[in-house]
Amino acid sequence: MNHLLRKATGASLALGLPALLMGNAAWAQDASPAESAAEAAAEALGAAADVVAETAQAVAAVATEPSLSAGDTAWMLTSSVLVLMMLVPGIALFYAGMVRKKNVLSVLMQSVFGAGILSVLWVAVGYSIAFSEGNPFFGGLSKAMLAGIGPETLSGTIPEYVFVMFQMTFAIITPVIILGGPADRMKFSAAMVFLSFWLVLVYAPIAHMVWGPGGYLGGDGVLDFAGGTVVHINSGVAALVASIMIGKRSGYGVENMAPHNLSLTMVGASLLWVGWFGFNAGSALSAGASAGVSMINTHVATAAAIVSWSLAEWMVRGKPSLLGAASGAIAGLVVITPACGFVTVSGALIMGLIVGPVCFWAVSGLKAALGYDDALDVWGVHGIGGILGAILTGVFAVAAIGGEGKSGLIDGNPGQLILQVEGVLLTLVWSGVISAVLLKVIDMTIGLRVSKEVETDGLDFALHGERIHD
Amino acid sequence: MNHLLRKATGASLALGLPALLMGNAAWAQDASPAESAAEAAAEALGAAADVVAETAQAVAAVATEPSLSAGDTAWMLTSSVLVLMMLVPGIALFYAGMVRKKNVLSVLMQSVFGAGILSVLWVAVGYSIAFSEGNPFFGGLSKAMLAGIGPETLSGTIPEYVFVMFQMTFAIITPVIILGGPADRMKFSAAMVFLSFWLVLVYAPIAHMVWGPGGYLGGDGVLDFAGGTVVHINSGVAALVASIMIGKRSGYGVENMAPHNLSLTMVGASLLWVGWFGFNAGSALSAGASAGVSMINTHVATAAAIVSWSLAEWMVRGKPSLLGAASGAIAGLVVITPACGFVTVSGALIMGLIVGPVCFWAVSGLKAALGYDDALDVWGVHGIGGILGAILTGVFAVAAIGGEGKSGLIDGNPGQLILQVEGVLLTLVWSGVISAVLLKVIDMTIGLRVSKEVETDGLDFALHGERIHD
Amino acid sequence: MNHLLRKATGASLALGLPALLMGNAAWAQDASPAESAAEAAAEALGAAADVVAETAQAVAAVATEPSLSAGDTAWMLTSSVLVLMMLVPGIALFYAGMVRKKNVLSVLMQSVFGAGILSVLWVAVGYSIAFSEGNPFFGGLSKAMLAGIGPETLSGTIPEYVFVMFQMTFAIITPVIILGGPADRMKFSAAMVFLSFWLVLVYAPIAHMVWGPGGYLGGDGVLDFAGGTVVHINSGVAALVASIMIGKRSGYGVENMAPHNLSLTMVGASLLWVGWFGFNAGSALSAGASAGVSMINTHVATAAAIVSWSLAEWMVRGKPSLLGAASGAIAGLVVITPACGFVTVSGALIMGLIVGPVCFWAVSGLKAALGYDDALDVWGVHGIGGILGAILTGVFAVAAIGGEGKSGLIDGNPGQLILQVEGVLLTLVWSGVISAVLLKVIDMTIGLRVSKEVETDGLDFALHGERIHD
Amino acid sequence: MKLVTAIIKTFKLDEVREALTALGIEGMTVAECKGYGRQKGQTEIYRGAEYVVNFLPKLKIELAVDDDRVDQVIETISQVARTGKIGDGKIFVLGLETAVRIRTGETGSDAL
Amino acid sequence: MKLVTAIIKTFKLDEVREALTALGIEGMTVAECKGYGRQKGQTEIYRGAEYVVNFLPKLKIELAVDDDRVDQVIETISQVARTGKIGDGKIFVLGLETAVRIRTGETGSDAL
Amino acid sequence: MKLVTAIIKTFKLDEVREALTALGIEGMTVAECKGYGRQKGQTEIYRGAEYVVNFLPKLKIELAVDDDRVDQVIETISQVARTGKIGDGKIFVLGLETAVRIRTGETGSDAL
Ligand SMILES: Nc1ncnc2c1ncn2[C@@H]1O[C@H](COP(=O)(O)OP(=O)(O)O)[C@@H](O)[C@H]1O
Ligand SMILES: Nc1ncnc2c1ncn2[C@@H]1O[C@H](COP(=O)(O)OP(=O)(O)O)[C@@H](O)[C@H]1O
Ligand SMILES: Nc1ncnc2c1ncn2[C@@H]1O[C@H](COP(=O)(O)OP(=O)(O)O)[C@@H](O)[C@H]1O
Repeated sequence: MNHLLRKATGASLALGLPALLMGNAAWAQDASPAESAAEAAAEALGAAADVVAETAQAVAAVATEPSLSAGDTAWMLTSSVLVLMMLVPGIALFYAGMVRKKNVLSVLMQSVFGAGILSVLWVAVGYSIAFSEGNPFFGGLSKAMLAGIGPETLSGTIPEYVFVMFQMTFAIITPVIILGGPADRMKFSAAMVFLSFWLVLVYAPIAHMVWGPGGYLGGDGVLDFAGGTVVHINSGVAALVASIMIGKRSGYGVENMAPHNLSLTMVGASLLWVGWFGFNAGSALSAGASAGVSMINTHVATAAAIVSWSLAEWMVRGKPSLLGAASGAIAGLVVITPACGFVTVSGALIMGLIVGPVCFWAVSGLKAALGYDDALDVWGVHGIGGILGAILTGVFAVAAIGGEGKSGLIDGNPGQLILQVEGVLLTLVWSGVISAVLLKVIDMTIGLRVSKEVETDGLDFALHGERIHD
Repeated sequence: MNHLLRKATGASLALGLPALLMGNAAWAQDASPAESAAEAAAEALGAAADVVAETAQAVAAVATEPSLSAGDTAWMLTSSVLVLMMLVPGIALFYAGMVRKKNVLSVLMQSVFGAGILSVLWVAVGYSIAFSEGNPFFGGLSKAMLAGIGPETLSGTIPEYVFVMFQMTFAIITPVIILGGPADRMKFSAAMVFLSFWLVLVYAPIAHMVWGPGGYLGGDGVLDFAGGTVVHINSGVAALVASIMIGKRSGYGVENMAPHNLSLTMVGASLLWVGWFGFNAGSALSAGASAGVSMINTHVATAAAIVSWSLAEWMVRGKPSLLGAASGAIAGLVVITPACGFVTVSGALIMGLIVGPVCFWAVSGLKAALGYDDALDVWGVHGIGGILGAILTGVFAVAAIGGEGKSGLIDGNPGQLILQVEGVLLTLVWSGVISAVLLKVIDMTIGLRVSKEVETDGLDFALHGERIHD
Repeated sequence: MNHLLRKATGASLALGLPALLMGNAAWAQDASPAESAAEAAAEALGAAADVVAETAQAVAAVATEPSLSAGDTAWMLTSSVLVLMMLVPGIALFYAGMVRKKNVLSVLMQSVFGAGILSVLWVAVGYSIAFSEGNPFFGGLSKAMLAGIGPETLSGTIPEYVFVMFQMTFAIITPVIILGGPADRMKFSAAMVFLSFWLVLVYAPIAHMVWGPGGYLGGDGVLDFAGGTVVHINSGVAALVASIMIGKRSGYGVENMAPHNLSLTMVGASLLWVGWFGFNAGSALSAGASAGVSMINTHVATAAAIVSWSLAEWMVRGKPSLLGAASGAIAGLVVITPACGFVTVSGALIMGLIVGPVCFWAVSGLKAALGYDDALDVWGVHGIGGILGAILTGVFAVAAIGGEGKSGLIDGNPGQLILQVEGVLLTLVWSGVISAVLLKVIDMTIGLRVSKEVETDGLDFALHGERIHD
Repeated sequence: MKLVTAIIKTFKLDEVREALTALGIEGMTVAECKGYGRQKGQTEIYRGAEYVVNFLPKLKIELAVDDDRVDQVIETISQVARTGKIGDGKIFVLGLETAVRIRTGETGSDAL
Repeated sequence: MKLVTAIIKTFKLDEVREALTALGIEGMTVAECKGYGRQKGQTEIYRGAEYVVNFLPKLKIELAVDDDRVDQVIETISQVARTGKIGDGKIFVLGLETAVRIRTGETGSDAL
Repeated sequence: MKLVTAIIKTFKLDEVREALTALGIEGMTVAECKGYGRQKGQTEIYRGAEYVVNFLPKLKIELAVDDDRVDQVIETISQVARTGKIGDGKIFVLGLETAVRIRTGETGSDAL
């Protein structure tokens, strides 16, 4: 904004200059001194008035056409870095610690290669589908290969390239989250093909619906500050579908499939927590009040969920576990994601306290009852936690935090709840159906699942030719 | 600051506009052309002068009543993230690598659950006790549950929520540091109860005394830029007390208690180092000159301490060890913490060179002589390093760096040394005594120490039901 | 951009000023009603003129001497932190995962102690040699021990201390990269002595030539946005020379030297990737358009190189490996380093696609053909990738991105290619020759290589008295 | 008494343990080991370099059993651990002179 | 000569080694192993799932000793390694036909 | 048949394996172990504390061989594994009553 203002000032001065000089010139001729002086003054002042009017316009323009803010840009650059860290090495380690040792490298490889291929696709078409004009469900291809964007193109107060980058980090972590469901038994090639199509056919459209120009859900008024719907429900349901369609791990329920090294999982969860501030507070797209409230809400909900999950486990199972605490942290982060810029700190605290026991039940009671093998509990944590978050956003949002019109049940707007449910359902159906179709097609062509022998030997050597030699 | 200035400019233009138009209108009536023109001009100019005066006032006001700075906020958001990373996974890994393998997960759990429960307590009462008005030793409860703070509330040039968040990260890492002392033998429940009370009764009051409004030590002029007293001496002495009161690890001095995996310790130390820039340069609370000097001082002292500890060990023991270098890094970070915004780069270099050998002696000579079992040397590094830092701050502080009145011995103010010693002593006594009382009460109620059997089997399985399967 | 605008504003005010003053002088003559009105007006104008004059001076001062930007500073503080994270623990882990388990701690120690000693040397003399005035090859010693720099000293829009710190992180990681070549067999003492002299005699001069005031290569117009030449070619060729001079690892080609734990390598590569945004986007030295384009280019090239390396390996070897994908990431980061602020996103994508197969060939075909034992492929990735990057920068640079005069072949400036080759050759010769001389002298004095027994037993215990007990 | 030592494929452990428990065998000791035999090693490739891993992961089970159960035990293990593919492993039987239960000091068959 | 093999609880190693050294036993070889016996396994719980770990960590000590020291060695180990709680472990004695010291080529008792 | 057990220095494994393969020995089983003997332990120092590591890493090779090859095998191992420095290790020979190849059920010499 600064430089527009300065431009305006500069212009007014520049315009004022000839007027003043003209005034001088008039005096120099002398005729009727007072008159001509007055005339000159009048002229000068008239010119000055014009200048002022112009400046006023320029200032008004500043309000509607924002300029680059170095502070906001600094924070968004940082946020992009933080969200990338959630994927490599964050979620990669979170997952790697929970699988058996023979599959560790394969899990890590999914994150690294996934980050590569999905980034390329995002730049090629994903960003355009999500964030260019189109219909309420899909954007167009006008920004394919980032057409029309240059270093000086702004998106709000930050370079659009930074916005593209920030959104890219969301777009590449979301598909990879899914792979926790069919972990330990999915072909690497099948997984990468699936993620690629899923990015284009599921992630980008849902992002468009929620955040894109003219998006269906955003237009309806569904609230999703940082991606509870777009990221967590979306990936959660896809993971559930994938887990069911690919079938259980061989030996499931019989063999010991204890997490091989929860230190890795703890490090991964920590980096997810740390990086999630980029995710949530970064979604404010600026370094101001909204980022501040998003950050503290994110932290408080996470802390509360650690405590509530651990206490629930302590009571039910007799011991509080590190995996429980780490899972609680993720559940808290998931639940607050759609809400962080809309709720009070107390609201965030309550949401965190609720999500802990709910997700603990989802990964133990619910999962056991239904019998699917969602290996790393993506549905139980991201799916259930995401749905809870979407709905509780409709409860706890208050206009005093999120601004005009961002009110939930407790702020006298029960209708928001219905909107939130609409968002949840549309996402469940869209992601669930398309994921199922994609998986079916892949299964019929290259096949989804590794052979039993490969599963027994471990994916690290069989698929990637490498082993951990420890 | 920028936008206030803009507001002022905008206002002056808005005010100037009618005056100028009025001038024009006067002309339109005609009467005595020259006169009225001149009068009008005079009026217009008078109005313009008023505007200029007002603007000047507004600009002056900007100086005294700060507004939100996106740049400062960006840095403080980042700093908060960095300090959180020091706890999860920073210090968790630093400690985990030094214990025996059977206790690794329990150490990690202390950090994760500790971060959860302490964050909740900080929001509930801790922040208020530390940073609201009260007496010189305790703040009040007026900000309990962050009452009265909203998204737009500022603290300096950043949202107060960001300040709360930044301070929260300090408040949750400090208690967890203590657990390195009684590591490998303390009950998880006892540890969490202890930390909770310690936060409220020790950390928050000491923070209030040093940094809070009307705080006793800060008011006296004790210098502690980023928490040498509040964080390191405070936790160091509590760890010493806890180590002594809980007793030595069974088999201490007989069994092999070699660190099980110093890779983890190195990663932890690295993340502490990286995150400490948020801690120290973040304590400038803005992204300007003070943050810059704090950052370079922090880095230089750390580098110097790595070199000096390693060389001391090389000379005394014949080999420079990774654990030595990592410990040197932490010692350097500790010693410069109170001083980083007050000393020159040369001062920081000297402080780093001094602290290496001193802490090396503390963890080997002193500890062996006195015979306590401070398992991970919290007293030797944070306690002794912190005391040294507090005192050397009183030596090396110069007004040219820290500003008016921040002078130490070499800047002609020997009295500062006495103040620094006062801060050290008050902290040692306050933290030492209250920690001892708390531990005694916990020991008499739920018990401090696990059974010998649990200690032998390892805390991971016994307390948390988990194991590393590697 | 900002400061240019300010300059314009200042200029217009400066020009307007005499006109106003002259006008006033004219009015001051002559008496009559109009006269007194005019007088009043004159006074008012005089007062206004004073204000304007003062403002003009202030603004003029701003134009020539840029002021601190909190946003830019926030980003540069963050960038410094990110680059430090590339060294500890980034590259330390990247390398540690590739060596045999008995040498892990020694690799980590090289990074930690190296960071310490090199930081001290950078502050002492390195920064001055690189960034103070001198001849085209060496700066002077006028800034030794950072003489003349204070908290308020600026470098562009950031405190010079922040610039020193940012550059320090480059200066300490570059030498440590070299040690991947002679890994597993170099004496710790020899390595540290070598790095110390190399910093002063190779790194600092090359940095001066490329980025320093009056530097030879920079003056010629060689393009190196973030250090492709200074960091990667420079360290790559030194590693090649060191690998050859120290000789092969004993048992090379016979014993199993498989990487012991690629999880560490993956974490290291991830942190390198994450931190590299500080490296590349930080090299814009501000939080604006240039940082934005550098960041997205860095990411896209990396993603593309992951894909292209992995696909090449998949085709040639039958399996895509995690080590391949991680190596591809590093190759992509290396190749885009000199180019990131000069090329389009499509250019970055193409550069990434090219570098993957090229470096894959370098570490397999080329290395096998020539038979040197560059243990961790520093030459193959940093050397070859760096050279490729330097040359492709000369191909893909376009003025629309990097600004006036930053054009390569595709932007109609084939001459840039020759300049780029000049930069490559000078660096190869300078670094190669001085490294060889240094290594020879060290070999003749303290010796370069550990004994066969130490090599067999492992460096961890033999050199540092420590072991991993897992 | 005999000491029966069986080298088996790692994923067969649980099945073998269960089959032996079904026989009434109440104790055994297992250790990780690496085997070299007719089963070919595997080649890992890291960047350019190939490393042939000659030794493959196996498990070694040791059971002290009374003489009269040896045949039954051998039979059981060799059936359950068999996949029919190369590398299934071996069973070795050694004479066991004494066995002592540390907890009680019992010796001989009582100690098993 | 006999080869005495003892399966013991892991934390008893140092005590056993010291007691044997006191007897004049100058060498032994130790390996990690996992035991299955009357001592019940432990249940770990991860999120919803329970995993029973049937095999518990033990250490196996192997000592080659002259015939006349066997009883003494058995006696010592079984006393020192005894906690009286289930899972203390076993001692097995096997006949040892030859022993060779690789460094010198000495055989028999001289090799120990 | 005999069961030849050799405790060797870790870095000698590949040489020993090659030498045995040259003899026509087609199979063996290796396990990591730690040895205590005349070779002194090593002292590690962490901050102030010294820890003497009494047990040094070794490898244990087990080979089932026909009686007539035992001497040759002992000879080969003891030559190849010898460095002449203390700690080179031992070879123990035990009587082997039966050997079974799990894959086929073959017994005796055929099983090796
Ligand atoms: N002579 C031997 N002595 C000891 N162990 C052996 C011997 N021969 C084979 N083994 C073990 O048995 C395993 C399987 O042997 P291998 O020859 O590969 O297959 P198979 O038993 O199916 O013929 C080997 O990996 C090794 O652990
Ligand atoms: N028949 C056996 N053969 C080999 N090892 C055995 C046998 N029975 C027990 N063990 C080993 O001895 C250990 C202790 O045995 P267990 O039955 O649990 O207790 P206890 O020896 O006190 O009766 C087991 O963990 C296992 O390693
Ligand atoms: N009596 C023994 N029983 C079993 N293993 C032994 C015995 N004595 C030595 N060893 C093994 O042999 C290794 C080498 O023995 P040591 O006495 O150190 O050297 P050397 O064999 O050269 O005399 C030891 O580390 C240990 O593993």
